[in-house]
Amino acid sequence: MNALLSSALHASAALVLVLLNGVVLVFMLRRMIGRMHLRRGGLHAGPGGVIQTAADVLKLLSKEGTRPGGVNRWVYAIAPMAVFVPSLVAYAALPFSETLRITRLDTGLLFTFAVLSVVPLGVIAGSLASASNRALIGAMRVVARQLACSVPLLLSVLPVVMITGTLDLGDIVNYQTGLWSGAFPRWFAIPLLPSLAIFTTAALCGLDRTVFDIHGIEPGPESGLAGEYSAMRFGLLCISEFGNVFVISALAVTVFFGGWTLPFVPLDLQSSIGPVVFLIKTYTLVFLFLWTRSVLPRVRTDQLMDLGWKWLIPLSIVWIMLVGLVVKASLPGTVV
Amino acid sequence: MAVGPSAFMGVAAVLFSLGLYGVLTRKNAVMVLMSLELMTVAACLNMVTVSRFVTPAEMTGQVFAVFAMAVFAAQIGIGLALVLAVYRQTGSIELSSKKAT
Amino acid sequence: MSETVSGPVFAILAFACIGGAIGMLSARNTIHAALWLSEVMLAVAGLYLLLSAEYLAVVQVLIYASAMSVVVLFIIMLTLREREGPVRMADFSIGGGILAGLTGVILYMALADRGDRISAMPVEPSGTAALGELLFGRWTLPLEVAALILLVSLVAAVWWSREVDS
Amino acid sequence: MLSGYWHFTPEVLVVCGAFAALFGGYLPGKDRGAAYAAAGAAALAAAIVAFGGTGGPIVFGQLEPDSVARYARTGLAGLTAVWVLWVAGRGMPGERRREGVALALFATAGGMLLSMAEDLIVMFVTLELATMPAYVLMGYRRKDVSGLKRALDYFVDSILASVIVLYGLSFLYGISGSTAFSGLELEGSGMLGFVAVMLTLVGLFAKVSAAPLRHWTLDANAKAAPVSLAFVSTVPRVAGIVVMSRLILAIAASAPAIGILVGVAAAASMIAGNCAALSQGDLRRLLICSGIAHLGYLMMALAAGTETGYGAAVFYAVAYAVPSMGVMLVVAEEGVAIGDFARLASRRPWVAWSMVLWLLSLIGIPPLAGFFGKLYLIGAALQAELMALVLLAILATLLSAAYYFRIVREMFFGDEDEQVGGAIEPSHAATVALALCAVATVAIGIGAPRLIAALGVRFG
Repeated sequence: MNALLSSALHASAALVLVLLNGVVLVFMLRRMIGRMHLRRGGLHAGPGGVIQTAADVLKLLSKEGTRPGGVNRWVYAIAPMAVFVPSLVAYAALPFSETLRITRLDTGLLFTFAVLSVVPLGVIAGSLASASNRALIGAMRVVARQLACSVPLLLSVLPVVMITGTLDLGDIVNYQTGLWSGAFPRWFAIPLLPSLAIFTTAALCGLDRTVFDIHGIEPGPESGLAGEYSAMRFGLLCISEFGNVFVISALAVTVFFGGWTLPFVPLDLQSSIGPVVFLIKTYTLVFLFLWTRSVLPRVRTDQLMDLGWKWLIPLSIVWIMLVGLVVKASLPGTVV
Repeated sequence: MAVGPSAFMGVAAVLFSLGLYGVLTRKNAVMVLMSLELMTVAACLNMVTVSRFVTPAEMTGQVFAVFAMAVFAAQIGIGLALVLAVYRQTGSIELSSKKAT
Repeated sequence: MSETVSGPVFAILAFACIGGAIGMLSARNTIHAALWLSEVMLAVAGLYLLLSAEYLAVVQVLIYASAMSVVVLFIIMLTLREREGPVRMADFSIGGGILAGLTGVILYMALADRGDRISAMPVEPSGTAALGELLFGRWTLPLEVAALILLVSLVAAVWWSREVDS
Repeated sequence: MLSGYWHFTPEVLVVCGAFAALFGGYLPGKDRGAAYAAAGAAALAAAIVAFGGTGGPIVFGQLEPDSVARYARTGLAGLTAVWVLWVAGRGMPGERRREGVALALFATAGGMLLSMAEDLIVMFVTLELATMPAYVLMGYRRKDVSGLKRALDYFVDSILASVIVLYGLSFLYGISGSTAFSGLELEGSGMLGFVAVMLTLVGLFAKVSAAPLRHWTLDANAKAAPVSLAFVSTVPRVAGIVVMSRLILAIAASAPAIGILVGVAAAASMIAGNCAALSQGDLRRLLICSGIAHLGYLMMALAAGTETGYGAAVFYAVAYAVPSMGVMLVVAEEGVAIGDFARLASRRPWVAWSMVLWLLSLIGIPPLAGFFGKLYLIGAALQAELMALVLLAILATLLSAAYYFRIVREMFFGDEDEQVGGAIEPSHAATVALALCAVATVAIGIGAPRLIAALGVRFG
């Protein structure tokens, strides 16, 4: 019974984290992008607009859920859940610290990608159900972009797997503790910089969906699925978006930036501040992602597809080959 | 309640038969491809079951299933491209070998 | 994973598999059928977990439940004439039904005949890393051939889906 | 760990040829150059196999490059070289050559590996590699609506066959606990063993288009371009037949009852193929039907379940494919209706005489390849005392002479007014390809006794 209780606790903690995280990220996004665009973000509710997002959530919750005429009822209702649940489950394997994680999986890295890859299914199903050509076209673009980016995303972490010989996220982090020649943290970000570059580019392509911009009220085909949704179903879609940004950032931190560990800090201290370090690192990356998308112009869908299929995939394959050669040459016959 | 290999293989057999039914009776090419996927999955499930109960250490069945998945994913991909090519030319995705009702 | 399969969990997953497959075949709308199919795929991934095939479960989700389903939905989307693409039966559905039913009965008889000759769950097999070693060690040859197959399918898909210049 | 890498040299060469063809846009001569490069690679591969040695099991016993495999691989690579050479001369109808040639070479590489397979996993994967490009070749013309639709049908049927094979293999593996051919053990497996064998064989029969499931191929292939058909109905099929023979031999050791199953399929193939071929006016259909009949003769030897039968079947697979390729290529040049062949003898005497040669070989007239092939098949069946099948085969052969002679009559005494179509422009590459087919038909016939001894066939 104890195990059941603890897993239930873990799951509910994850749920709370996802929801809270969404709220925090929306706030962050509004203020930050507002600052960058030389305007002020939401500022009506609370001092300096602190509880603006909370108010939005309350509004979404209390709003009557409407359903456009002619939709495919069941699919329309299920699709937001099909988008939301995977982004919730994706937290399952993330190691917040040595001990703090929902579950330990042998295949944690692959698991996270697998779960996230279900999201486009929900998007496309919802748009097909929505009885709106605009939603259909928008979702098609979104999904096409995501497909183009998810392949290089997956390929870009393979060098790490080749070096560590494991898919367990915790073991990958453990591999990165300590220092190289006493000065550099043993993070994969340093030797595997090309991997990180591919990962970041692909993540930006995959995540920089304009469902983000919903708050700027930008309808049209680019809004994709969300165009025909309202109230809490819409809210779920948004939260899932933010959840995915967080998950991808957390994955990057885990794989490339040493997860919960911190160099130059004694080990016993590390275990206690692990989760905090992890969250700080992750939010820094989230900040970088949001920053990039607020200052750089948006690329066209076809350019993005070209980037994904014609550049990132071949590049990551070449890089994998190089790393493979080096790994094989440095320690023949064994996994490093 | 003990669940032996027969239970898993039974599920696989049911899935296989249902998939076969779908392949034989549907006119819509996409439906036929989906039914084929169902049959593939049944075969893979069978293999993994055998692998777990008969050769747990060698994991031969799992290896087999990995290859089967890769091969059939590629096949279904080709099939969908072909369906699309046919659709472009004819505006229909129905299989010609099955006469209309 | 424990040495015995949990009965209720198996029952739920088996129900989900078979129910999903029936749902897929009885759906009157291709979109529904595709969603049912991905539900079946997820349930089968669950069965793989019960069989201690963690890697396969994840791959099943990655390839079949999401990637293939997305592609199938894409094709449905591109070939939709009306919004609800109806599923149509071919006229010899009775013959097909008999054939499929016969297959099912024969399989059932075969399995029942086999009985529980192998029913004890052996100790837990080695994990994902061992599978990787096998794939890249003993089974390298089929792996390379599978890579060629993927290449062939890529060439084929591009060949057919490219616009034909007139 | 992996001893004998060099055994893979021909396959690697073929794959390299495929890549060269794929990137043919950068080669001198572009499309045509790509085809020549590919043909060269295939021919070189055939030569290497033919003059290379044989060996014991390699790659953890998953492959065995024995003398049977050497014969089959030489045949496969040679047939592909001929086909690609012809394509280099005449081109693919309506489309460029590169992709088609590359896919054909990939299929050949798969087939060559397949004919060495000694393991279920390797067999399944290479079988797919050998047959997958066939769908593309069947629907190669992207503007040809009915061709594409047929390709879709063919694709669905072929995948269905693959899935059934896969399911059967999973049971075979489950029963014997091993995927090696040598480890297949069906003793006392009861009903499950029967189901496993049934599923596997039904799927394999469908893949090589044997009798009970023949209508698939017939309907789907009959509208394809003859060039594609020339490849699809020979190379992947020969590879499939070789591995099917291997598998049947492996299973027969512990389940002798399989002979009855194969025998019934053989009889059905002979009867159905020949009867259907009698009334066909379209040469593609005629050749497909007669192909089914030839498969029937071949399976007659397999029904014996002996080493001798196995060797004879493999010998016949190539001995049948060579003339069949020649005939199909001439069909691709002249036209698919039987009337298109009217007075071929006066227009292109050499081609007409080659046709006669091939058709005689298909009927089984000494001293050509087909005669010895049939002789060994009948010998193997007689050894196992399958009198009924032998009688049926002889009757069927007599019947087959009727429809083959119809073509000969048309070529020499056909109605001149019926003849349409302009003169066919000369192409050295295509001429060489046809000449090679003709020479090979005679050479296999003359070398038959030595070849068959190398294949391990023993009479008496």
